[in-house]
Amino acid sequence: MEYFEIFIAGVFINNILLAQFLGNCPFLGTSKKMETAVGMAMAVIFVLVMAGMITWIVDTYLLKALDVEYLRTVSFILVIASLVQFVEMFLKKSIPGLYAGLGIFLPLITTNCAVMGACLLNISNEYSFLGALVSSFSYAVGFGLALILFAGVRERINLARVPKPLQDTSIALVTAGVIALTFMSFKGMV
Amino acid sequence: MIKRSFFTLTKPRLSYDLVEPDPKESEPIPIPSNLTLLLNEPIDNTRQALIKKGDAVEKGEKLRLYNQSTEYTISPVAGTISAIDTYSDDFGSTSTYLVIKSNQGQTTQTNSITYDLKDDIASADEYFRTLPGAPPLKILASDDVKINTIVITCSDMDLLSTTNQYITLKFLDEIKEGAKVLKKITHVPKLCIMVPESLNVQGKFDSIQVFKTSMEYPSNLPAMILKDHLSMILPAGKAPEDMGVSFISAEAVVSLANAYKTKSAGFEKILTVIGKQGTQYRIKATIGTPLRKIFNAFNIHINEQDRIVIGGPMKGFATYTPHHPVQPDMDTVMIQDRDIIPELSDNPCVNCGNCIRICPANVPVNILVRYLEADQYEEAADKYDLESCIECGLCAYTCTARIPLYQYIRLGKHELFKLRALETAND
Amino acid sequence: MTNNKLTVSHAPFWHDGDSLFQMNLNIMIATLPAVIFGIIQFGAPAFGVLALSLSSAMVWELIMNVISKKKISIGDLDSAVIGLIFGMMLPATSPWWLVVTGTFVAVIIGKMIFGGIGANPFNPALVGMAFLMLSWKVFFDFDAAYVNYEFDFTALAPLAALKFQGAYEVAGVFPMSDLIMGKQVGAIGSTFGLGLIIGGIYLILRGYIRWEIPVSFIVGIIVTALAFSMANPDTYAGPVIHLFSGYTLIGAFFLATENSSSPVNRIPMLIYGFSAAVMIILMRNIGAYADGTVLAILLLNVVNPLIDIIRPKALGKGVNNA
Amino acid sequence: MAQSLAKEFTKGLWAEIPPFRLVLGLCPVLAVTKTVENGLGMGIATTFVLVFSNLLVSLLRNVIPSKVRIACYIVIIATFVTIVELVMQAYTYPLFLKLGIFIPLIVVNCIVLGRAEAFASKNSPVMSVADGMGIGIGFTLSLAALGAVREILGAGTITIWGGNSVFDMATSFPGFNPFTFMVEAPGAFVALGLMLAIMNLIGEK
Amino acid sequence: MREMMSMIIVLTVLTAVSGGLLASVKSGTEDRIEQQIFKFQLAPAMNDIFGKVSNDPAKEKFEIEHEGIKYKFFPAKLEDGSKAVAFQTKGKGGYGGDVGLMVGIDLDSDQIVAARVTTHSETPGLGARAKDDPEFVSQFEEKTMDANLALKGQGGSIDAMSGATITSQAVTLAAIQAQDLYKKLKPEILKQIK
Ligand SMILES: Cc1cc2nc3c(=O)[nH]c(=O)nc-3n(C[C@H](O)[C@H](O)[C@H](O)COP(=O)(O)O)c2cc1C
Ligand SMILES: Cc1cc2nc3c(=O)[nH]c(=O)nc-3n(C[C@H](O)[C@H](O)[C@H](O)COP(=O)(O)O)c2cc1C
Ligand SMILES: Cc1cc2nc3c(=O)[nH]c(=O)nc-3n(C[C@H](O)[C@H](O)[C@H](O)COP(=O)(O)O)c2cc1C
Ligand SMILES: Cc1cc2nc3c(=O)[nH]c(=O)nc-3n(C[C@H](O)[C@H](O)[C@H](O)CO)c2cc1C
Ligand code: SF4
Ligand code: SF4
Ligand code: SF4
Ligand code: SF4
Ligand code: FES
Repeated sequence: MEYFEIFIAGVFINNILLAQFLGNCPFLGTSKKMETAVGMAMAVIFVLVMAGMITWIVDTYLLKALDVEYLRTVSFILVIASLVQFVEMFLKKSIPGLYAGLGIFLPLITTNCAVMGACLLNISNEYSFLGALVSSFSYAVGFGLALILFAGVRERINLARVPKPLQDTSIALVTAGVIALTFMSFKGMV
Repeated sequence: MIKRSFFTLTKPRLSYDLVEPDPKESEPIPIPSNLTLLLNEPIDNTRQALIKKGDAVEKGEKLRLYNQSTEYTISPVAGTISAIDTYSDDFGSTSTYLVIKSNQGQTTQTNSITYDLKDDIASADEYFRTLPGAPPLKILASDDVKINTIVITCSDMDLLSTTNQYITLKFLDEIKEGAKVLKKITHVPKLCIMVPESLNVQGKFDSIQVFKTSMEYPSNLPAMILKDHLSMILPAGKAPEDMGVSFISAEAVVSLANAYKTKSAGFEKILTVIGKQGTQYRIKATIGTPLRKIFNAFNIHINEQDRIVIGGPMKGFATYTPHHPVQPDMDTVMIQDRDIIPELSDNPCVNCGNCIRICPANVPVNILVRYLEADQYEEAADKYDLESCIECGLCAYTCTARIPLYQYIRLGKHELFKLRALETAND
Repeated sequence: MTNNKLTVSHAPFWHDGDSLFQMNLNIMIATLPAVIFGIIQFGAPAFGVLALSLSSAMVWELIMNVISKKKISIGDLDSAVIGLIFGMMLPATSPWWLVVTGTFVAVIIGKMIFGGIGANPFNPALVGMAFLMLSWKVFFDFDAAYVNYEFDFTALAPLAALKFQGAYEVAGVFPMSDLIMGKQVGAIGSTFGLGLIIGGIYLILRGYIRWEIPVSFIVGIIVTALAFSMANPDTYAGPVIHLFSGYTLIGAFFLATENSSSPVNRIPMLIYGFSAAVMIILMRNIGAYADGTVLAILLLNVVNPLIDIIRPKALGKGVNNA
Repeated sequence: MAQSLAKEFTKGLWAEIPPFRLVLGLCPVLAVTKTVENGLGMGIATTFVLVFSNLLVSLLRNVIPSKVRIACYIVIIATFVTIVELVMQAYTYPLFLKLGIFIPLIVVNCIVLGRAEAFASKNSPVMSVADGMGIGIGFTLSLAALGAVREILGAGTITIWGGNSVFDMATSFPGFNPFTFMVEAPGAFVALGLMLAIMNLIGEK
Repeated sequence: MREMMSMIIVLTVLTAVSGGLLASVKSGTEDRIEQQIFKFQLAPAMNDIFGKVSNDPAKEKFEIEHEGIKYKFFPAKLEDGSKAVAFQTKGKGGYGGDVGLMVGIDLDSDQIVAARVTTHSETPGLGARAKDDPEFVSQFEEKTMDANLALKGQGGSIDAMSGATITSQAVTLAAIQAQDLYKKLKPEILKQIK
């Protein structure tokens, strides 16, 4: 039940994009078309869960054990960057089909606040390993959900007669604002 | 214009008109001094034309522009060619029109040229493509498509039009005769005839399967006939001919029967003319007669901003001139007073969903129209079923935003066709 | 008759005569029972709020038309409907600046910047509402709004009372007949349940709203509220109070049905209406809000493009028996 | 030289001002601009990291092998980010609390890495510092401007430093009711979107 | 191979330098950070709860682990000589997330001395009143460990703040958790205080 709550909270209530403001660049950058949004969502779920686990282990058994928690930022970003590199290489060699789908999104993830942010949040929330795993997954799913919903709305907006100065990023931001507003629906539920 | 009824819980229903039970004879229009014929081939100034202004022509003479031309027309009168010029139709493609000045006085007496006919489809295609009713001989004769079913349509495709129903009531024997001719020259294994269910047809068709079609629009459109009566789903983007089915109008069958009997072509086209008040006239006019002559005969006044619609209210097209000639496939002409012309708009779709509820082909018109407006034709076809549309026009009829949806769709298909042609050319 | 200028337009040459003006006029007619009742119940201030709301919405659209040098589009009455429905959701005591700011947000941010009529991915009136409720929550406290009024019924906003005191305490305080007949405190156009239902049925019969959305919406409210109250009747109220108070009915007939932000296919419409209702009850029972209709419908507006993908296969798609 | 130096500096202030022209680094922009103070704080912290990482990357540009350059940049950036983090914790703790997780997240801010990769790795240290300063100040100004719009509409105040407002609508316009939406999360998106539209409108002319 | 070597060397040197630099900055700021955390996060609440104390709670703080979570306890000697302890719990389900509550409990009478909201992300003017306006949390004062600290709507004894039921609920949850924790850990707390 506790993990279920963590999951629901991570997807809806503390949605990493719409409530915590993490990962906005890929949110705006990959939501113009549904296909890219789905690809990015998948890539983030994949990397974020792995990053969440590895950084938790690094933090608990390395940083905390050695009492060098001030190296967290440095070590986490290195973990994420090398993880992404590694995943990219691995996929390219072993699962080229998946690589073709996710490949272009992987490099974007290194500099995606959502991944780094979720890893840091896991630590500051003092989750257990399982808790960190569930919460990483839920943040990733929440990211994917928000991205896909946004892409659905955006595909329609792209076909509408939006006034020139508002086209593209500007109207996308306003739309994202209203979507963030609607996610306030879930407030207080868990 | 049919108004929305007050209660509109269910989708609106539009019914085909039924011809009066014992229709009176059609009104003949005298042959005018000048007749205009259309040729579906553009003028090419680099080539030596076979015909030119001033040439004399015989009644029934086959006229072609060039030696290699596959398109031809048949002169309905003896006379001289007084003009050959370019004619632009919808979507900007060009063809040619000829004006033939008939030899005054002797027109009616002259007999048509008789042809040296064989009992095969090639021979029929040689002379009879432009018979009244425009039989699809070109397709039937083509080696590329294999037709195994021919459907004779005793009903008109569009609302208000009753030309073919009239012909069915008046010339049933000729239809039977023509069906035999068809069978003889085409050897198709299956011949069907579709008759509106409310039309009181006496007599039996032996060895011909009869479909009774619903009176509800658009059940007479080819895709609907295939679906309802032949259990075939027309794949998106395909024509009935691709599935081995060809449609031929009752009038064309009658013309074929007569043509085979006399070994010469006929030129008398029967039309339903709908006046401004909705009055129906049934007339018989020589192919090539300018519509103006018909209007004059019935005292129909065409004022500025009125509309002349060739074909019915749903699928027809408006012509820009009352000089437009009667053509072999022209079953209906409708004149609309400028006051009842419904206003169209450039509003965007408001997603009211009327089109979705009424579309017989389940096309997501509301989304499709957005892609068409944005000129994304490939996307429109791949994801939003542009090619599934059977062109009934119902969506535009009910559109709350009054978007000319049907026109968007036709244009979209045209553009898509061009795009695809370009792509295959590049490959 | 030679050089006639004929009208050359495209098929079809008939139209059923419907138009945006007709549609919007009918929506306004359908709101009349609830609106007139609201004016009678809450007096001149209610009329003032509605009039200001309707007119300011149209003025905002006009201003935007002029600034962007586009055709004047207020003639289709779309902004009038937005203004009217927006006004119906306000308490009669709303200050003028609240109304005008709200219609600005609704018309300009909710609709015009997306490209005007039909382009809005969210219900504009609800966008306006949500912005206001988030900013000036105090003005939407119906208990405080009507302190100077004398009513012949319990002057407590039913849903707020439910949230604050629990179902056990409010049991019997709000009889169903009172709620339906508008004997409750609430927004100008949202209290008279019967009037809203009559207006809604009128729109359904006239074909201006698709029955699937209100029906599934109401079913969703009843089913979910019932499930909660059966699980714990002391904490969670039954369906009656949920259905006939707050913005539920105006939501079912006038808000969730807004065309451009709702689905058009049958199954999606059913999912849409039902889910919006489930969200509303969740928000009321376990979420942070006393009502929740506004945000719940906006949330479903966001999901709309995704669920509206479910549609019957088009004729001849995916067949290759050629 | 001086001219191009000035150019590198000023381009960040208008022509390439992030996040309006360069739609990057949006997360801190959206998350911390509830007040002018937060915006300024975040901007200054980012500028510090930008300038020093640009400097170091530029100094080491001939030493770093190209294959591991991204890893090296990340180490350099992360080091400066951690320094900022520690210093802020020690000296401006309340501000640090408000900016929260977004201080460590400077490390993944695209602008910082983007500048290291696109500019500092190819230019002299002086130029790189100018570039870092320009972009950093531009970013700070944007954050402060967005913060100002949101704070004045949403809270009716302007807070520059230390949590005390230097301007309060409530005293100047007693009837003023703040439009709280603007300081709420969704307001950030809408405010940035509309400001972007206004920038586009000005840019068009 | 040379390239490989240079890559490894550069990276190692860089990380080593970075680590060293950070270690020195860290040790330079460590004490100050500790002070700041106490000063800004806990001291105001502690002051409000206990008033003047005759010891230094920050210095004497100790940790007890319970069900995997470490709680920090701050012992206090009050003006009147009685001993008390303050600690922080979190209430789930506020409007903007968890709400932190610091509760001071008198070790002799087992009554709540006072409670204050520490961390939250509630709406200013609504939920945030739980922190800014002590009226709501003052309801906890002098409550015993057996008192029902739930909201009245849920059968307890606490009035919710108007317009912020959900925040009120989160705060009461934190208080109930504090009761629980205290009851379970009292022996250990006494042991640590001596
Ligand atoms: C599409 C089309 C448009 C025509 N428009 C005209 C026209 O505007 N005026 C005209 O005199 N002839 C026009 N013609 C040619 C007429 O049909 C024909 O030459 C003309 O009416 C001569 O006939 P009349 O002398 O008996 O009137 C057109 C032909 C076609 C095919
Ligand atoms: C579109 C168009 C097409 C025309 N085509 C012809 C034509 O084919 N033959 C012709 O004699 N005159 C043609 N004209 C010129 C008119 O026919 C000329 O005004 C006509 O001779 C007037 O006499 P009408 O009223 O016979 O009946 C055309 C004019 C227009 C605008
Ligand atoms: C913008 C906004 C902010 C809110 N902030 C809070 C909050 O901080 N704490 C809270 O308990 N409820 C908050 N709510 C929810 C409502 O104030 C309240 O819970 C709900 O309307 C029930 O009202 P009641 O508690 O008076 O019965 C907020 C609602 C809105 C629209
Ligand atoms: C039943 C119905 C309800 C409507 N409700 C709203 C509404 O709540 N808010 C709004 O902005 N427009 C509303 N409209 C206006 C209408 O949707 C608008 O004219 C077009 O759909 C363009 O969005 C409504 C329309 C209909 C048919
Ligand atoms: S890294 Fe990707 S997501 Fe981040 S700013 Fe650059 S392009 Fe955008
Ligand atoms: S014309 Fe319209 S209604 Fe008819 S099939 Fe095509 S899309 Fe459907
Ligand atoms: S009928 Fe017209 S306005 Fe309505 S959904 Fe279809 S295209 Fe859109
Ligand atoms: S890390 Fe950079 S690119 Fe990625 S989201 Fe943050 S600011 Fe944008
Ligand atoms: S700043 Fe871009 S994803 Fe966070």
